[in-house]
Amino acid sequence: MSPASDSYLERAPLELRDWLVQFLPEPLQWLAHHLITVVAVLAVFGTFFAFTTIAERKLLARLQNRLGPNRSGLPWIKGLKLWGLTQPFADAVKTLTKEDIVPATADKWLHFLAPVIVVAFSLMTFAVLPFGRNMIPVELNAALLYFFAAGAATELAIFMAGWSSRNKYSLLAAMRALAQLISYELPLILSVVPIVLVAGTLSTKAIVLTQGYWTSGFLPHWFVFTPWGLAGFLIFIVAALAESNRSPFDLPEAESELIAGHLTEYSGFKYALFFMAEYFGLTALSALGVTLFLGGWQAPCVFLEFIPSYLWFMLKLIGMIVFFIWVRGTLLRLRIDQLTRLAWKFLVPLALLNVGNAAFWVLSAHWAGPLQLVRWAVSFAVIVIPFVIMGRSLTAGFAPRTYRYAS
Amino acid sequence: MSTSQVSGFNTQVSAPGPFGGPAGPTVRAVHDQFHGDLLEVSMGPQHPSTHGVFRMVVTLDGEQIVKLKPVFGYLHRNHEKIAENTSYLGSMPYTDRLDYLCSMSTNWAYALAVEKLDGQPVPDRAQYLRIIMAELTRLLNHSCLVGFLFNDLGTSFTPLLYAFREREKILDLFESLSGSRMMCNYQRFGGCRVDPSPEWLEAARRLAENYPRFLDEYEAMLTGNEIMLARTQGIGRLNSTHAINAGLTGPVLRASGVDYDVRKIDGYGVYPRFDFRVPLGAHGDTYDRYMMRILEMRESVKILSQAFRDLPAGPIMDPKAKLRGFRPKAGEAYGRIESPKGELGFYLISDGSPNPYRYRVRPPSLINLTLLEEMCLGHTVADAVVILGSIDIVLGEVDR
Amino acid sequence: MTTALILIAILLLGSAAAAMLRRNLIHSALLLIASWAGVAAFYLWAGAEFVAFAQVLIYVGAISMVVLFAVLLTRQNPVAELPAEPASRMRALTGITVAVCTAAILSAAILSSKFTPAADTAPQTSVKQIGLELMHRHGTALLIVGVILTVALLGATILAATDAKEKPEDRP
Amino acid sequence: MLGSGIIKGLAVTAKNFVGSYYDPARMTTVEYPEQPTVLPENYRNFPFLVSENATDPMGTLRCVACQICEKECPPQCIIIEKSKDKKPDANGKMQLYPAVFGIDTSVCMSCQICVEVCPFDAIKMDKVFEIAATDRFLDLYLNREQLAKPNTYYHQIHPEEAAEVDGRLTADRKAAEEKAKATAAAKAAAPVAAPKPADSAVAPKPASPAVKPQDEPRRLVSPKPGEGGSPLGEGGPAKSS
Repeated sequence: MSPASDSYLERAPLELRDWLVQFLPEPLQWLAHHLITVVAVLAVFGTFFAFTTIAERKLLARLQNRLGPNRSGLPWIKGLKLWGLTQPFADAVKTLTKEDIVPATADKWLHFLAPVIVVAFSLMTFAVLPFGRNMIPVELNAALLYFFAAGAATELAIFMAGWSSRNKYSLLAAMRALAQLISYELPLILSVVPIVLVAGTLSTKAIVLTQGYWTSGFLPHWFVFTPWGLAGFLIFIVAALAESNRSPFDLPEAESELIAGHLTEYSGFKYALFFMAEYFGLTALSALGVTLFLGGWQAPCVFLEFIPSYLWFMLKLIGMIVFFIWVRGTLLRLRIDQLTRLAWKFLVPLALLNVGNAAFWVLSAHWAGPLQLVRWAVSFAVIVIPFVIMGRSLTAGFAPRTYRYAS
Repeated sequence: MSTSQVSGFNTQVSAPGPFGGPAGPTVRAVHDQFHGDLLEVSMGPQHPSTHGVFRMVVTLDGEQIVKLKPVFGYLHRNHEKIAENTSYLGSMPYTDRLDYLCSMSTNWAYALAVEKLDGQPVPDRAQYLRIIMAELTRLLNHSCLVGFLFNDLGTSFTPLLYAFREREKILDLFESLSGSRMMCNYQRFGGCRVDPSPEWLEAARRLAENYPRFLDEYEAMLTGNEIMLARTQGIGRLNSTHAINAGLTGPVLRASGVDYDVRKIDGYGVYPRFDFRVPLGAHGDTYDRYMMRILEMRESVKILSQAFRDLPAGPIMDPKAKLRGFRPKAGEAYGRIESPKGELGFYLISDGSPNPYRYRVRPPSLINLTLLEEMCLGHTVADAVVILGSIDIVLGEVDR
Repeated sequence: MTTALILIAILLLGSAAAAMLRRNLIHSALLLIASWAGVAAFYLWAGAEFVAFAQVLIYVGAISMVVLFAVLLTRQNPVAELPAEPASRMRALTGITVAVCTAAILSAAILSSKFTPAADTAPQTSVKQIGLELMHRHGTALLIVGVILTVALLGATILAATDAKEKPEDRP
Repeated sequence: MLGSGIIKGLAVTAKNFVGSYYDPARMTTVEYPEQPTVLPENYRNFPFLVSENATDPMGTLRCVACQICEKECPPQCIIIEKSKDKKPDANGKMQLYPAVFGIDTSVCMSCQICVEVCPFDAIKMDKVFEIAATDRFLDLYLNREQLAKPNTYYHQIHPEEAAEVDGRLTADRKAAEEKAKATAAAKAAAPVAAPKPADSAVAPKPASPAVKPQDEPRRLVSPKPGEGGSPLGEGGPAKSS
């Protein structure tokens, strides 16, 4: 494509890896190549996780008119506060040194396995995400399928945690987690189907490449800028919030109802693992959203292509996560029946309609001139009208009220 | 861990739990063809949203509540008995600790009862100051309550902290006036303790003036929120007959549509000189109870602006009032006010000695709590904490 | 590669056997899920990554949930804690008989079918090819399956949609 | 339309987010150890005893061990023992003084009732709130020496109130002196010299009559012929039995 695609900055990380690998003997090079990739992904996203926690705490604090953590500096240096940016490391030390308590009646093996599984599977999803133009850990034909398959196992781990704790709150949380997973896996996958339909591939890299065009240089052809893409993106965001157990769908961990849900009986490092997995899951889903709907590593305008692709990806990822934090700072929690109702009566039908909408988009690809306008109008109508109608039926009977006063 | 080991925890007494594991002490198997086993969960006394050391023993069918037993008394401090062994004045700081969010109004209720007992007049300025304090307390209590209600509804503290931000401003006023933020100990028999300076009055007036802006912002954020509407409308419904029969008072009663406000009925203090309205609900559900608070705050702001306008000059203490060696005439008296939580009353019997012979509190929190099961049955655990939050209890007052 | 196969087989068969032997139903269900994951691993080993991921997504991700739900929602007999009784021994015998018969039929079928020796390299099938294959040659079958599933989905929606009528609001 | 309420809510939180950076009405946090809290004039914490002499607080306590505060204290956290002898106070009058004066701050609820009932303006509320201690019994029990603080300190922490109290006290003193002079003039023959011990000697008075053990206010116990009615404070005598 453009010359920017092989600028020095673009190739730097890959060349660094190749340079490191060449020092090793031939048979080990293949292994080292992949190991370096894995370590790099772990290191980058491990740090990213650490700073997401502090960012979440600080952003939430600001949303709530507080300052947030701003004290921790470096050990042994007094007076240096660094805006509290070292807080996650202090937290890590704390959780690692805390006592690990396992309830006497707990199912010890499952209680131990649950955090391990949850972290392992949430990390596996990172394998197919294209972080930059040439930076994709594993190129798979069925990458999307792999992503959802790996992600599906995390709620199983939440169930294991809840059930094995032998705590009634944890058990209720386990049931909720199951119900939530069954309900939201479907809209999540259905919201992605239109992309597959239009791009004609399950490979994440190919999907990003199909979005790599611009109208007159600054209008990117990202899928989110089409009617069906926007609808799919919104459904995806709602479903992703539910999949990663974030507010307003944090029912398994509902603090005000179930104390800490499935985490009630976890402490110390195991708790930290769950915490970590939750953020990894969030990051992975956000990264998928960026890949599928927001053009992946592509720059929004042609002239901005000099910024390396992986930085664009990170920027979009951070944007998504800030949005999720913002949502968390604003919304309240749904009830479990409302949660499932929202999925089955609203999101799934909408997502199904959206699949049809995408099919129409593909079929009308050759329309031009004024027909292009018709195409956009029809596509919008197909999604907006059902949205309004179904939204009305979903909120039927709920409305702000007016009150009388005693005479 | 093998099954035999699991059963090792099973004593002969408890049947195995419904989910294969050992039964906890409260799991009961109910043998019913169609329903699964019921799960008995003890929510509290240590639970994030029981508003203190309150405990609900909830029996669940799935997530639905089929039985709820409130348990309280964990914060019992023998308030009434201590008061019978302390001088009349000595009980005043203890009343701060009853409803520790609204010490100003609790003080007033007690002062009112003692003044009735002794037939003590209260100068006009003190009456106005009392109304200012009581209405500021109402603002403080109701904003806290809606904040906590939203926390129970699952927000990540945002509405609560907005409410606390405003509450902090009121508490600063209280602190600069009475010396303490929450334990004000401000009212005295026959007047008030400290006369506010003109600067204080100006600051308080400005605060009351700005309060509707906060309320508007708060309502914009949450009152129209679809999730909020779905979570609160039609939840925890309470009809007026039940509410009246159980002796409920305050916003909880008015949300059920009963026009009962002690400020209007008794006209204690100088309330009859003020122009304000009493909002009434129509459904008696959690949303109505929430909206009652919001609307009452708006009315409180109106009362405050009138009070600041009309505040007369003069003494704040009845010159004949005695601080030391106070001995009221023998007799009995019941003083009640419309505290933010409902009708707060003090019943006193005096035998002419420095200590009351009998001292009894009518705590609105406790009496409003009696219908908790009624409201919660058929709803889910998630709703139970919200309903509890909408009743507005303070455990200091419930347990005394 | 053979070691991998053996490991997968041990995992698969071991967890399946353990699932049968455990008395704790939740453990059995989780072990069953492990054996499904083993099947997926086997597919992966065989180079059929699409099927493998589909297996994980559908079995580990979805069907496992249904199984666990069913286990949690059904009341369990306290009998699970008791020593084996003659009736259960009878049941075990029946189960073994059925299993042996199934195995016999399956192995007979496998043995009787003619295997063309596999090529050195597995055929490179892309997802696209699988999709085209499904849509063209097996279009009818896919359609029928789709209709059945849609009907099931609609039925479930209708069942769920009939909420209990709300009680008349007791207006104060 | 579905979602409009949610979007409105998001707008409000966004407004608060931006506002927290420039609007002090939104960001009310005070970073405590660095930014010292400004306590209002009326702030109260635990009581202390006012003494007239800044250099030697113990010598001139205003407290005359009348024990009213001990009796009125709702949680009963004040312990007072009267002295057996008398010492001259700031006016040079012979007064009882507290041999033991202790406040258990772990019991004290800072209600200020002791301050209100004190007829001598001897006990006032302190503003020190950084009172963390390692021993919850001994460190939180404040004895006479720890409680005594000079009047200048009182002026420092409650300037307005202290000025008012001082004005009242000097007025009372003047009135008392005049009255005393008047009585002295009336009883010109009476050979009573008001003792003016400017010396800081302990000046034990072995000749003084044994102090009555009742906890009645000081003024009622020792009406000296040379002095008028109430020398300090205008509060009426407590009629407690």
